[in-house]
Amino acid sequence: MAKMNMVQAINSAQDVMLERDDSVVIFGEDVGYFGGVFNCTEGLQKKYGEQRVFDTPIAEGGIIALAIGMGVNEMRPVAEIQFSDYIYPAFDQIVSEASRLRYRSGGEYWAPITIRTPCGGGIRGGQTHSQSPEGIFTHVSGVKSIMPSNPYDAKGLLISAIEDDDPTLFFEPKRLYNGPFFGDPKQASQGWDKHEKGEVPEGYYTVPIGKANTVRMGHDLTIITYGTMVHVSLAAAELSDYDVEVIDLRTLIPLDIDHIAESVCRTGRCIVVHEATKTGGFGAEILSQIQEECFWKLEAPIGRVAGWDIPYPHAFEWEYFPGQGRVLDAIKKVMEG
Amino acid sequence: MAKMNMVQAINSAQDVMLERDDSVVIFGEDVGYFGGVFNCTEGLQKKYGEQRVFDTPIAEGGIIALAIGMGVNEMRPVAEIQFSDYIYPAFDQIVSEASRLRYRSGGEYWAPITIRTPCGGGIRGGQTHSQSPEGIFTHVSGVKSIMPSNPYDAKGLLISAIEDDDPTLFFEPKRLYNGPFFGDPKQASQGWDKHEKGEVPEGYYTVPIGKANTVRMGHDLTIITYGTMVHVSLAAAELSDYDVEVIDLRTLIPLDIDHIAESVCRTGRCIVVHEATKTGGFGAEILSQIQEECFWKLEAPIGRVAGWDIPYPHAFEWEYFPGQGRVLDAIKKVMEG
Amino acid sequence: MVPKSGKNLNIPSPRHRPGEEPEFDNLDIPNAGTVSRPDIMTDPKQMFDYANTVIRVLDMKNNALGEWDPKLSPDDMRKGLYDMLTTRIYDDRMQNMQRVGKMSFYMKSTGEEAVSVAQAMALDKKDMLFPSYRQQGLLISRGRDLLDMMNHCLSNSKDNCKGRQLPIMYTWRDGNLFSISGNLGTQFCQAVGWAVASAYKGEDAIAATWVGEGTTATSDFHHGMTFAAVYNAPVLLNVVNNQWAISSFQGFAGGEKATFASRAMGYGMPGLRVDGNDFLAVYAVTKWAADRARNGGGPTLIEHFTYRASAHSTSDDPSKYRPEDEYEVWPLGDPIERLKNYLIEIGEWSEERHKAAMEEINAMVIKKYKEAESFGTLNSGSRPEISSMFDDVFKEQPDNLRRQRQQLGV
Amino acid sequence: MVPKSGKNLNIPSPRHRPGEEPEFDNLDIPNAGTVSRPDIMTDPKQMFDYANTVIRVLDMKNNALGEWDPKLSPDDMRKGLYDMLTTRIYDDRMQNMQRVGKMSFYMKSTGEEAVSVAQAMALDKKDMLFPSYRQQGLLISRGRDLLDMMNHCLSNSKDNCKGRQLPIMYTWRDGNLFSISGNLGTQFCQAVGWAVASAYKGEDAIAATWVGEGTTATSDFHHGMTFAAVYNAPVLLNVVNNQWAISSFQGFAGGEKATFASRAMGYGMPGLRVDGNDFLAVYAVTKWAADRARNGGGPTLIEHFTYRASAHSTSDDPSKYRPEDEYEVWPLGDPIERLKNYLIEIGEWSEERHKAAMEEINAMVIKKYKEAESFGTLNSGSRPEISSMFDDVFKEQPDNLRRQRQQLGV
Ligand SMILES: Cc1ncc(C[n+]2csc(CCOP(=O)(O)OP(=O)(O)O)c2C)c(N)n1
Ligand SMILES: Cc1ncc(C[n+]2csc(CCOP(=O)(O)OP(=O)(O)O)c2C)c(N)n1
Ligand SMILES: [Mg+2]
Ligand SMILES: [Mg+2]
Repeated sequence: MAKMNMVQAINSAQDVMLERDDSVVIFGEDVGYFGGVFNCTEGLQKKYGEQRVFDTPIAEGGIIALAIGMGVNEMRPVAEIQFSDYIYPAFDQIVSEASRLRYRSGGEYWAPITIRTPCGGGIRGGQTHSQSPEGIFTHVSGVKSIMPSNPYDAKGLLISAIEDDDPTLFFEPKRLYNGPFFGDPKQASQGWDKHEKGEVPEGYYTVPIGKANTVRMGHDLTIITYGTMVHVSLAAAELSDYDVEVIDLRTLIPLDIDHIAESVCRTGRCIVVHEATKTGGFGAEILSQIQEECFWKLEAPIGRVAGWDIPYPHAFEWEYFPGQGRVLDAIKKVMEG
Repeated sequence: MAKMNMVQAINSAQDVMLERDDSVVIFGEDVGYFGGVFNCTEGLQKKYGEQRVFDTPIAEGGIIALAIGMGVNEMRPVAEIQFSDYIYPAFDQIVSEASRLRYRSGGEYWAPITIRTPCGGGIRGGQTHSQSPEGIFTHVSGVKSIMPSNPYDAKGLLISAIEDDDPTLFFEPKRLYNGPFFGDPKQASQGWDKHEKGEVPEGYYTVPIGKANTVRMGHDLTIITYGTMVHVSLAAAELSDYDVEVIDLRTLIPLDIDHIAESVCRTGRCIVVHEATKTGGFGAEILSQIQEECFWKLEAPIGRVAGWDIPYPHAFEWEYFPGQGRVLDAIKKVMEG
Repeated sequence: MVPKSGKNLNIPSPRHRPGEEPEFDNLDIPNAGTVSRPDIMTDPKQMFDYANTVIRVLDMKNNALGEWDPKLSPDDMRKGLYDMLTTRIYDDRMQNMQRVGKMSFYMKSTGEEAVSVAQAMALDKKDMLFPSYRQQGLLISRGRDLLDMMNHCLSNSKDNCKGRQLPIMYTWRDGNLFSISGNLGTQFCQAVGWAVASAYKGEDAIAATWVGEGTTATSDFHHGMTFAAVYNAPVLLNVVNNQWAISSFQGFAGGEKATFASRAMGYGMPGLRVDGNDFLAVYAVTKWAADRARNGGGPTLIEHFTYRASAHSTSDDPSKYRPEDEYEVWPLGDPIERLKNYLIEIGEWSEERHKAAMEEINAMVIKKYKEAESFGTLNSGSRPEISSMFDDVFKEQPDNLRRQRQQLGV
Repeated sequence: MVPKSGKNLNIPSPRHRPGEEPEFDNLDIPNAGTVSRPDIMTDPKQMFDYANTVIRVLDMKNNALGEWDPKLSPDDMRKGLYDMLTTRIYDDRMQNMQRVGKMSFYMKSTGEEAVSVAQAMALDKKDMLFPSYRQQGLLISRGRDLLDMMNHCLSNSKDNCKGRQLPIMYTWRDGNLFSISGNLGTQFCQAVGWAVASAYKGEDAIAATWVGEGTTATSDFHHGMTFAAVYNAPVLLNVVNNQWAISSFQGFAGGEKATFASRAMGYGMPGLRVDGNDFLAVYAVTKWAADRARNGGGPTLIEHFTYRASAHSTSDDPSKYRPEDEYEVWPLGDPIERLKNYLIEIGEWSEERHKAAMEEINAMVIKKYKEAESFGTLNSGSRPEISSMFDDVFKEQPDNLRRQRQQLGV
């Protein structure tokens, strides 16, 4: 066991897989010599050589196409998209190609690729370094979407993703890289070293894809969330007068609806929380499935707390960000009507 | 008034706008001399000249970028994406650029562009000529999404879209081009000439963006739908033992939630129907908003009828397509539990 | 404010439109045998001219001329001729079957058979192919059973794509042929990825990929070129310039401004422009580029200068946008005729053998087709299992798909 | 199966890494004044050489030489010098203010000032500019009040972008400068669209756009090139080759295989490669291309061969990937020094005047900055109205945004 922050955990997962499997290669913009703009690949080129960890041209569509082609040639590429705001040029390759390849070829070809990409706001990145685009991909059949909330899960899930024979999107909430974030930028930031999920095995282990995790038990209400908002929701739960359960989805697709439904049917009340814009976000899908599964048990409308339906505005980052206050308001509303 | 099918109505809208406004130009793959693979621009190049209606290179991203640049230079471009399955290469230009331009520039620039694109299945097009990708765009702030279900609305909405100073996505359910489709491919197809919405004024008129339309009144249950599924839902409503109300959204973003909520709060039961894949589809958003607005009036879980979460399979088109039977099953389930 | 029509806006237009007399008189085409053949490791900077000419071996008088003559054995040439003929006859049959409603769609490669057949022959079987939808000759030359191809096109119970793809979007793993995409161009940079992996593994296999000239405008084309150049990938990047992209002539991809082969220059790779209707020339440039790639010389861009003799697809009516007889005046003739006449000229073939071969192929195609139909067509007979439509979205079926399958009752 | 490291895979690597002695000895740079100046309407096919050389006017001994000398008046050159100086001093000040926490982010253009300032001068005010984030000299040369630029960077109550954009992502409608995007390259083909509209309207204005050499790999670059070629758009397509894209040297964009200017050849447009640190040469090639475009000659690609002297941005530490002193041995020197020395050489400037100008600019920048701060910084003082964050998503605020605004209580 070692203390790791999320950057180190992600780095370690790649290190472990580069070591174990020669078919694993890592590439993306600035991931090679430099080690990535967030240091997630720091030292890996030096350790494994230029041919296994290398830079690419600035063409996200090309990066994913390269990964698909390599995957078809029996390799396991891990591609970094520098910011998830820049994943859109790769949209066609992800949606029409990686996600459809196994299906359209009758199972003869597939794309065992992992796409790592930092997402989310709270770092003063403005509208093009803060987006949470997962809700665009969760509508696409054939690609798995993962978003860890802590170093332990990040490493275990990333190893699972690399080993997975289907394409996986691995969203890294960049605000969590150095420590948990409770939604209040004025609060002194805290590192992962004091957090139990900052204890990370140095070697190989996995966290299974498709399994949600209850991170706080409660009787009154269930919060379903993922990524940065796990910590914000936990903080709000602490402050709340109610006994709140919090579920960290970890994987969005495939969704662990049984786990969710068990909780919501038990508490009878629910809030879905994410940082992405509200309309058409993945929260709507979670809400819909809960409504389908737990309708007769629901004692109040399911609440949604999300980013506003606007681009992430630079000067109003904290007005955009759905912080503890907004989660608390929602708890109150769902509990008290 | 004239009899028009949907192709003719769409053609007529463009004709009217080319005539009225010299800043309107039309371009896309094969839209010029040829008149478009679905004939939606037939005759327009001949009438208005090569400079106003012209072909483009096969680069959907370039087409939208071209439109944005022209829009910034005081024109009103109407760009065709030949099939909405091929809109993905333009994703970045639509999402990061057209949709964000007004916002990021503090209102100094905007993209008054219209993107026309045929969508939907039922024409044996296989997985790359059948998709309904609207649910990917309805999560994006800053772009309006429209999907008409008949010639009258198509023309009036398209004129509104062209005149709109915001970017609009105009989805054309290609299965409806020549006539309403009730979901049964074995049934003899019927033209628009016998349909009241096939009566279309020859000149200028508009149908407002953002307004839903109740196409069938009922007391027991409300179906919320759009595009091809309007007709399938109407047919199912006829067959059903219940008194079903059907709402044709016409515009997805901005969503006419007041209109929807009024109906569902009245009937107490609801089904959302679309052809796109279910998970993360726009139906989830509609369902979520209804749940938020009408929770205390709901007498049963809101049902969702949608395409399965798979690519549109060529040989199983009709097993994929959510036909009358699936709508009827859902009605039954929502009415009888 | 804006004038009724664009004042200074340049919109390309083709040489002729329906009703006009087609002619290609001033096309700049050198005589066969006049272009030199550089060493395979030549510096691309020295190769600009090869992108701006047309490399030809067979002249119109049935001679094979010049340095590019690959000196194929008569047996090899007869195999090429036979496979091109098979491709054409197969195409015709399948198109007819589409017309009578047995298939939803079809696309012929008529006039372009030399591109796929000669290239397949010039490559090794271990080389990986990433085609567009108009290189069925690749499968035929590599020996794919026509029955399998037909089963796919019919989406029947034996379709290896399990009924999921439009006809002609073949997949053939055992033949090292990638799954054909409906989205234009996407395979171009994927092929580069495959080639990069081959180099990484230190293997000898190379990749080859094809797009139409219209598809050069896609982002994938540029990505393929850029990534291939940067990583010096062992890959053949083919542009089949058949003059048309549905109704748009090649000027809408920039073909009036520069040749497609000359795109290579800006990426620092060789660009070769070849007479796409000349089996021997296509074979020779492909061999050159493959040898170069295998030798560590990296990628080559090849423009095949040819003509799409048929409609774009069964959904298309070309007489709406070009003179119906344009193909007949195409100055580079027909690839099958040219190879046939050459073989006859050198005494290795005859009209009789040709006729016999055609009959044999015809009979074989008809027989195969009957057999294929016995496994079902799109509208009748057996299909893949309905429940299989929920398979292969992921390697393992997730719960939501299992539930949806149950909901459908299959 | 797979070896521990890639066997035949070629990964580009830069000339030097931290700890190594930087040198650019064998860079192929011709002497100033040696490249001829073709007629503005020259056929691009004849212009290959211009893409593979470096067009230079100012030599390193302060002479202006050759056909490309634009023969600018001393007043114009002094304006150029003054604007370049202003750009540099402004950049330094803003970076410092970022360091002390007044701004979230900043990007300098140090070493590249000639590109933006000379180009702005060579274009007309009516010409529309679609820059990347590293051409602040365009605004300065066109007379944007530094106060407005600072207000934007501070996201304060006077920011014309209403606090929505990162610093340096300027918008300036009155100055015909487009809204700068954070997504690399997107402006390239948009500029072509603007130019196409200008041609359509029969207007005389042209468009100009800029990307870094790293950004040439994006699809937008290819789309811009293709669409500009096809419609013969009156547009200047600029590639600022400053050798680095964050930590990736230009080889990762293909720069080791061919010059970026030579990409033009494949699209049939002129490609000019110019010494980007030579104010006079940049001015001259820009004028050439602008005259050509206005004359109906269509697009030109210009590669500015320069060097990014500073860090990529305030988020970057270049000493992690290149020798810290690499800039000092850059063989093309510093654009400000070179123009300054030339003006002194011809007796139109002096060290004293230079010093005085710097002091004047410094004082002005400090004064403006104080004024800007009085309207707020990111962390203190006034901001735009909070409620304005819900504006401009659409022209009219839809109901969902009105409700969300109410929910936030603003
Ligand atoms: C991304 C994308 N855009 C548009 C289409 C529709 N489309 C299918 S084929 C075609 C023309 C392609 O022309 P070309 O590349 O020259 O190939 P050819 O058909 O001549 O072999 C078009 C526009 C598509 N399949 N994919
Ligand atoms: C589409 C996209 N991908 C990645 C990035 C992240 N990024 C910002 S600047 C940069 C390097 C750009 O280099 P270059 O084009 O050479 O311009 P320079 O910074 O040298 O002026 C990268 C990769 C981005 N902004 N947009
Ligand atoms: Mg073609
Ligand atoms: Mg650069």
